[in-house]
Amino acid sequence: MSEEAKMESTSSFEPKIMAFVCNWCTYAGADLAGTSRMEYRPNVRIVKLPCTGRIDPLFIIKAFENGADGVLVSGCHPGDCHYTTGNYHARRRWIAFKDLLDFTGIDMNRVHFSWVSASEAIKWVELINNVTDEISAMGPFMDFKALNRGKPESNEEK
Amino acid sequence: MPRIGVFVCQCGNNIESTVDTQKVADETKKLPGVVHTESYKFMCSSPGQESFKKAIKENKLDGIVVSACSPHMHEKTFRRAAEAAGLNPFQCEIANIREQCSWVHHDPTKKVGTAKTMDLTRMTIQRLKKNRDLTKITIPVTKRALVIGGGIAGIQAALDIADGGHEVVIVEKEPSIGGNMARLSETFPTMDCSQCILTPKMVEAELHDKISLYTYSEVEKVDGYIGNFSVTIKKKAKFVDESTCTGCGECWEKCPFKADSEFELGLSKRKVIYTPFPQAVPNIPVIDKTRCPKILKDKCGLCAKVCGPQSIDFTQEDQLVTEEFGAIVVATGYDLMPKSKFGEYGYGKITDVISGMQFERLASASGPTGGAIKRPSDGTEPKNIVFIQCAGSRDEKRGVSYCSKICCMYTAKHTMLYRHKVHDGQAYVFYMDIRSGGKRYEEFVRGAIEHDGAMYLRGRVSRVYEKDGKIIVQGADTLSGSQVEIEADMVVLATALVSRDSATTVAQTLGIGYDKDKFYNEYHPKLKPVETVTAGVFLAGTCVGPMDIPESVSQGSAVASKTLALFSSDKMAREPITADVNTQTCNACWDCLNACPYVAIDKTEVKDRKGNVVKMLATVNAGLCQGCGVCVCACRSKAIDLNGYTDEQVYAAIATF
Amino acid sequence: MKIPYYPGCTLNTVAKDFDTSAKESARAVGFEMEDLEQWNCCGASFPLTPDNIMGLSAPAKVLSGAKKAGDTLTTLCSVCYNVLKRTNKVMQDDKTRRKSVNEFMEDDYDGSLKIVHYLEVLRDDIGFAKLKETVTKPLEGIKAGAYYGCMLLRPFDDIGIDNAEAPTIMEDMLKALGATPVEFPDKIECCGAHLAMNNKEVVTRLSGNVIDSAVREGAEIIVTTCPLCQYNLESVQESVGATAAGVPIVYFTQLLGLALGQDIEQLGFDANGGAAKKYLKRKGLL
Amino acid sequence: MKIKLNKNDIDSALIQQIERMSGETIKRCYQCGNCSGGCPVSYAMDIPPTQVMRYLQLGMVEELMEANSMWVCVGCLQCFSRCPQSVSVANTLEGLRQLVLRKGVDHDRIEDIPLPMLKSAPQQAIVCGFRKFVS
Repeated sequence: MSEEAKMESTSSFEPKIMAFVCNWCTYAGADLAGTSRMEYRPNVRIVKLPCTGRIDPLFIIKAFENGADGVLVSGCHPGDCHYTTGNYHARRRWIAFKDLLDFTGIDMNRVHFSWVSASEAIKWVELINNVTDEISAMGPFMDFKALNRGKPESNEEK
Repeated sequence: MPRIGVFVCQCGNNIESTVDTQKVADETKKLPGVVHTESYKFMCSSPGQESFKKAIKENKLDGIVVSACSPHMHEKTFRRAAEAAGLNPFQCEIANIREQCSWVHHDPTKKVGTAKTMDLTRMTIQRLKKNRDLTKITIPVTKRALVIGGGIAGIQAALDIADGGHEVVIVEKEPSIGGNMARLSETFPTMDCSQCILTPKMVEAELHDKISLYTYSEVEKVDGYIGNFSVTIKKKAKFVDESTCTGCGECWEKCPFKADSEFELGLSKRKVIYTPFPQAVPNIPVIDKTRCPKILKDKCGLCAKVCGPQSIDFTQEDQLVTEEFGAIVVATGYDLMPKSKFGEYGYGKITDVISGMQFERLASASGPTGGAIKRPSDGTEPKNIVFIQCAGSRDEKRGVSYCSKICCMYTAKHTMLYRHKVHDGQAYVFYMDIRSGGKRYEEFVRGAIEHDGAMYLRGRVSRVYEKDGKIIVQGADTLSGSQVEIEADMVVLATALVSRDSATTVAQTLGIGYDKDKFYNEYHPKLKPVETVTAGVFLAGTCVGPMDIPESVSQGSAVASKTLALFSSDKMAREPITADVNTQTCNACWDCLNACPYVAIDKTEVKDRKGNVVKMLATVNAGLCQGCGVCVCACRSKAIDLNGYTDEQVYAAIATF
Repeated sequence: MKIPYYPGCTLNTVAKDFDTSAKESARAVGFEMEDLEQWNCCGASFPLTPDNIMGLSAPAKVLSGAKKAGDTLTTLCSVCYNVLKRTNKVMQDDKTRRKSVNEFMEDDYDGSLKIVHYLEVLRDDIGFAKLKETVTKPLEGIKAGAYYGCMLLRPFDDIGIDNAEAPTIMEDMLKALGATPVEFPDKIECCGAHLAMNNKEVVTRLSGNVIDSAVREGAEIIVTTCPLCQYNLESVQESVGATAAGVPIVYFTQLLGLALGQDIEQLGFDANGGAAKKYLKRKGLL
Repeated sequence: MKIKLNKNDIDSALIQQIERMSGETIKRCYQCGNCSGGCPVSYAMDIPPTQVMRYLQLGMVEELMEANSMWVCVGCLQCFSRCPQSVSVANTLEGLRQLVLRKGVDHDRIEDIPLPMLKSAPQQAIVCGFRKFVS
């Protein structure tokens, strides 16, 4: 398939991806991608939290419920947490939560967990592009859409 | 109904080139609760700020979204402006549409950028609707500093803080302050005598009316938080009454029992009642209770008999004191890797294989040989001396992976001192790289080679052994590519500088982090080199990593300036991003307490009118809380929330995704 | 106590004395060395290139055979010990290589065997204190230099029998026998090993250094754990200086057997050009 | 001697093959010289151990193939034992030896070994010698 044709076929579906990132590493890494004028796929919407340790697993489920096709969680590398151990809590919680998520019927390939430091703009760009491609290939996540009724003033622009 | 204003910044062309800001403003205006929107060329400029404030007042806005650059850039700017316009600053939020939108999506039709900007702005608006007014936290500050460690870094910090007008306590575990520097003979690159420059500082610290010395003491426990630490210090029994002792020396003169001197690193003996070295500060002896026959089996007691002021008190016991401090300076210094680590270098078995620090004592005028270089084994003058650098340093396998940084310089110094004292002697130095980055350092090393005749060999020593009364040093000179063998009389190992044995215990007591080599972690290695993640606890000197005297002193002064800044007002303010406990739903499971990295959660008793405890509650100490939010997720009953990042706020943002 | 034992080629032939004296001594202190029923050569060198699967298969074959005889395997020769212990570690830790070797052998060996040197049995299972009690003829006045060589000690992470820079296991044993161990710096240096085949000059120099170093420090007899060390040291006797020439080079088990009261004729001191016998006679032990 | 450096030599397939065979990372060597200092046969080598590693870092395999270093190394592991970077020059030299032997080129001919030696030497010396010198 030619590059153009590829673009064609994937552009038909633009996935919505929600990213929960920590303020100190990944958010700053994403900022650096900006100041370095790198380019990446526009499908991600970032929700900034102080630390990955603040990320409640319910946030992820809520994101799917509200139309996300994929979710990304990213924070400081193990050992580099601004709050010393927050990311370890996140990691541990994630390991336990994975099975639960699987049980609820969410394909685990729709949820990505990564470490991106404040200097890893390139890693951030690659991560977003890869995740976007992967989720695109999987198609829209429909299972929870029915749950989300009576949503307030939402995305009429889309 | 809220009255929200949305300000979309064009950032010149930075945002405008890929985002139709006017369209964003127009569309956003349609959202419920939004009463004012505008697009502006430079929101952060002075006119931008002015119109921003004006719009807030004119439209009676109670919430602001600025869609502009990263909050890391201008969140403070806009919050300050909102506050100036009469708003609670925490009712102003930033949507990051530059770093995370216009700069990373280069679509010239502006379709992509505009759509994403709309999303980001809308999410921020929804989040803002759930914002609460927050007020900055103010905490009182106890203007009194604790310095742990009385080496040169600690002394410098204490003097500078005391000169700034605040009380300082130095806690030192040895009987005298002075630290490792007190052991050194001369110091590079100026070759001034260590004692000559250090002793005046030690005396100054002793005489300073704002400084108290707690020698022979250790920190047991630290409670509290920045500005309000409560520290328990163990004052070990000296068996000498400090208030009456005159330091005349009669007791240690007469004491009949000896032990290896710790200060002299086993090169000479000290008495059982002793001061570690003649210039000790305070000049008050202590009794080594593990060796004193009077204490062990009630025999002797000669010191008490000869003591004029009757200062000896065999009944003294360790004493615990608790004192309040506003800041803590950690300056606990370093240890040296023990010689016994080096099997191939004689295992610490060959008496005349000594460490660099032992060489310092041999070269020191106040040392065991009065400054003459003599072999510990037989007291003869070594005519061939080999210095082995990187003994344990840069040796991932059996030592430490890092460079100890100071050895290149002090070894060059040793060769000079040696040549100055043994004119017909030859010094050899095995080195891997000469690291002499520092003012006049390279010239110093060249001096050792060119003027003082040190033979530098680029290579590592494989083995040191004894043969016919000589020490055979077998190594390589990689520059000529050959094996080298030297018949030496003495070998000096530049043993690696390592963290203190007690480093981890002290770190745990203080709640600060350490690296794989157990050196303490700075808050930021470049921009906050003397701060730690625990607010109010500062670091100075070699407890952070290898450094030389000038650096240690600079750090001592640096922490003093941090401490003085903290002490500059009676109260300190900080961001109110802290956790809060809902007293109604907390079921006291203490999961939060276990999760909190800052020990910021306390168990609080709730009492009825009669004073009976009716239940227990978790409460957050806002002074200690750093706002990470780990406790929020740990809480099973959802009784904790994080101000500024509440569940409500996050869910609101997600809901409009 | 019976311990399966791998003799190896050399101990079955030119170093038979090493083998028999060890077995006799074992009986005296209370264990039995039981020859593996079937065994092959270990390859006499551990393949230093990790991709050399062929080199691993011979020792692995020995190991898998030995596993059928018990959980422990003991050896005497330093080289066998080194090869078997390192191979065993590969079989234990390295899944990929384990798989290839097992496929090649059509076997399923997992590296669960424990490889111990005879000296370890003495030190860890019998104990030198107990050994001392068993001694019937204390080796008083014997100044013995314990020569370790390479294969018994290195690499430390794989072998770990003793400190690789300053081992004492043989000295401790010699003390238990009543002898006076003599420390000498070259006790952990190489003898030249297989270079005996084509580089006499190197062997003469290295083995000469070892003898010289031992004698200089006062050793009157040198004790080894390796037939090749013994051979090399013995073979350069003429080339070393006058004082060092003629110093007997014996296996540690020969002195062990002597101290435990074995018949001198069975200990095979003859094989050493008679030097050992003369020395022991001079010391009043014969 | 003048060395002309180019990326192809430094990064050559041969260097990668030597790394693969020996299991050693050539760049880990930081040229401290400890191996040359402790090697018992360093004196007899055309290129001593530290320089063996340096030659490989520079991609100069040809020079090493012509030198006697690989045939003189006894494999006593003193180099590895004391190497601060855990590099085994012995393994690397074995890799070079294997490069030759695996092509079926013998370093020693069995006929050349003196008969008395074959008769009296311990079997292990002969077995080991064959493995090190004969393809």
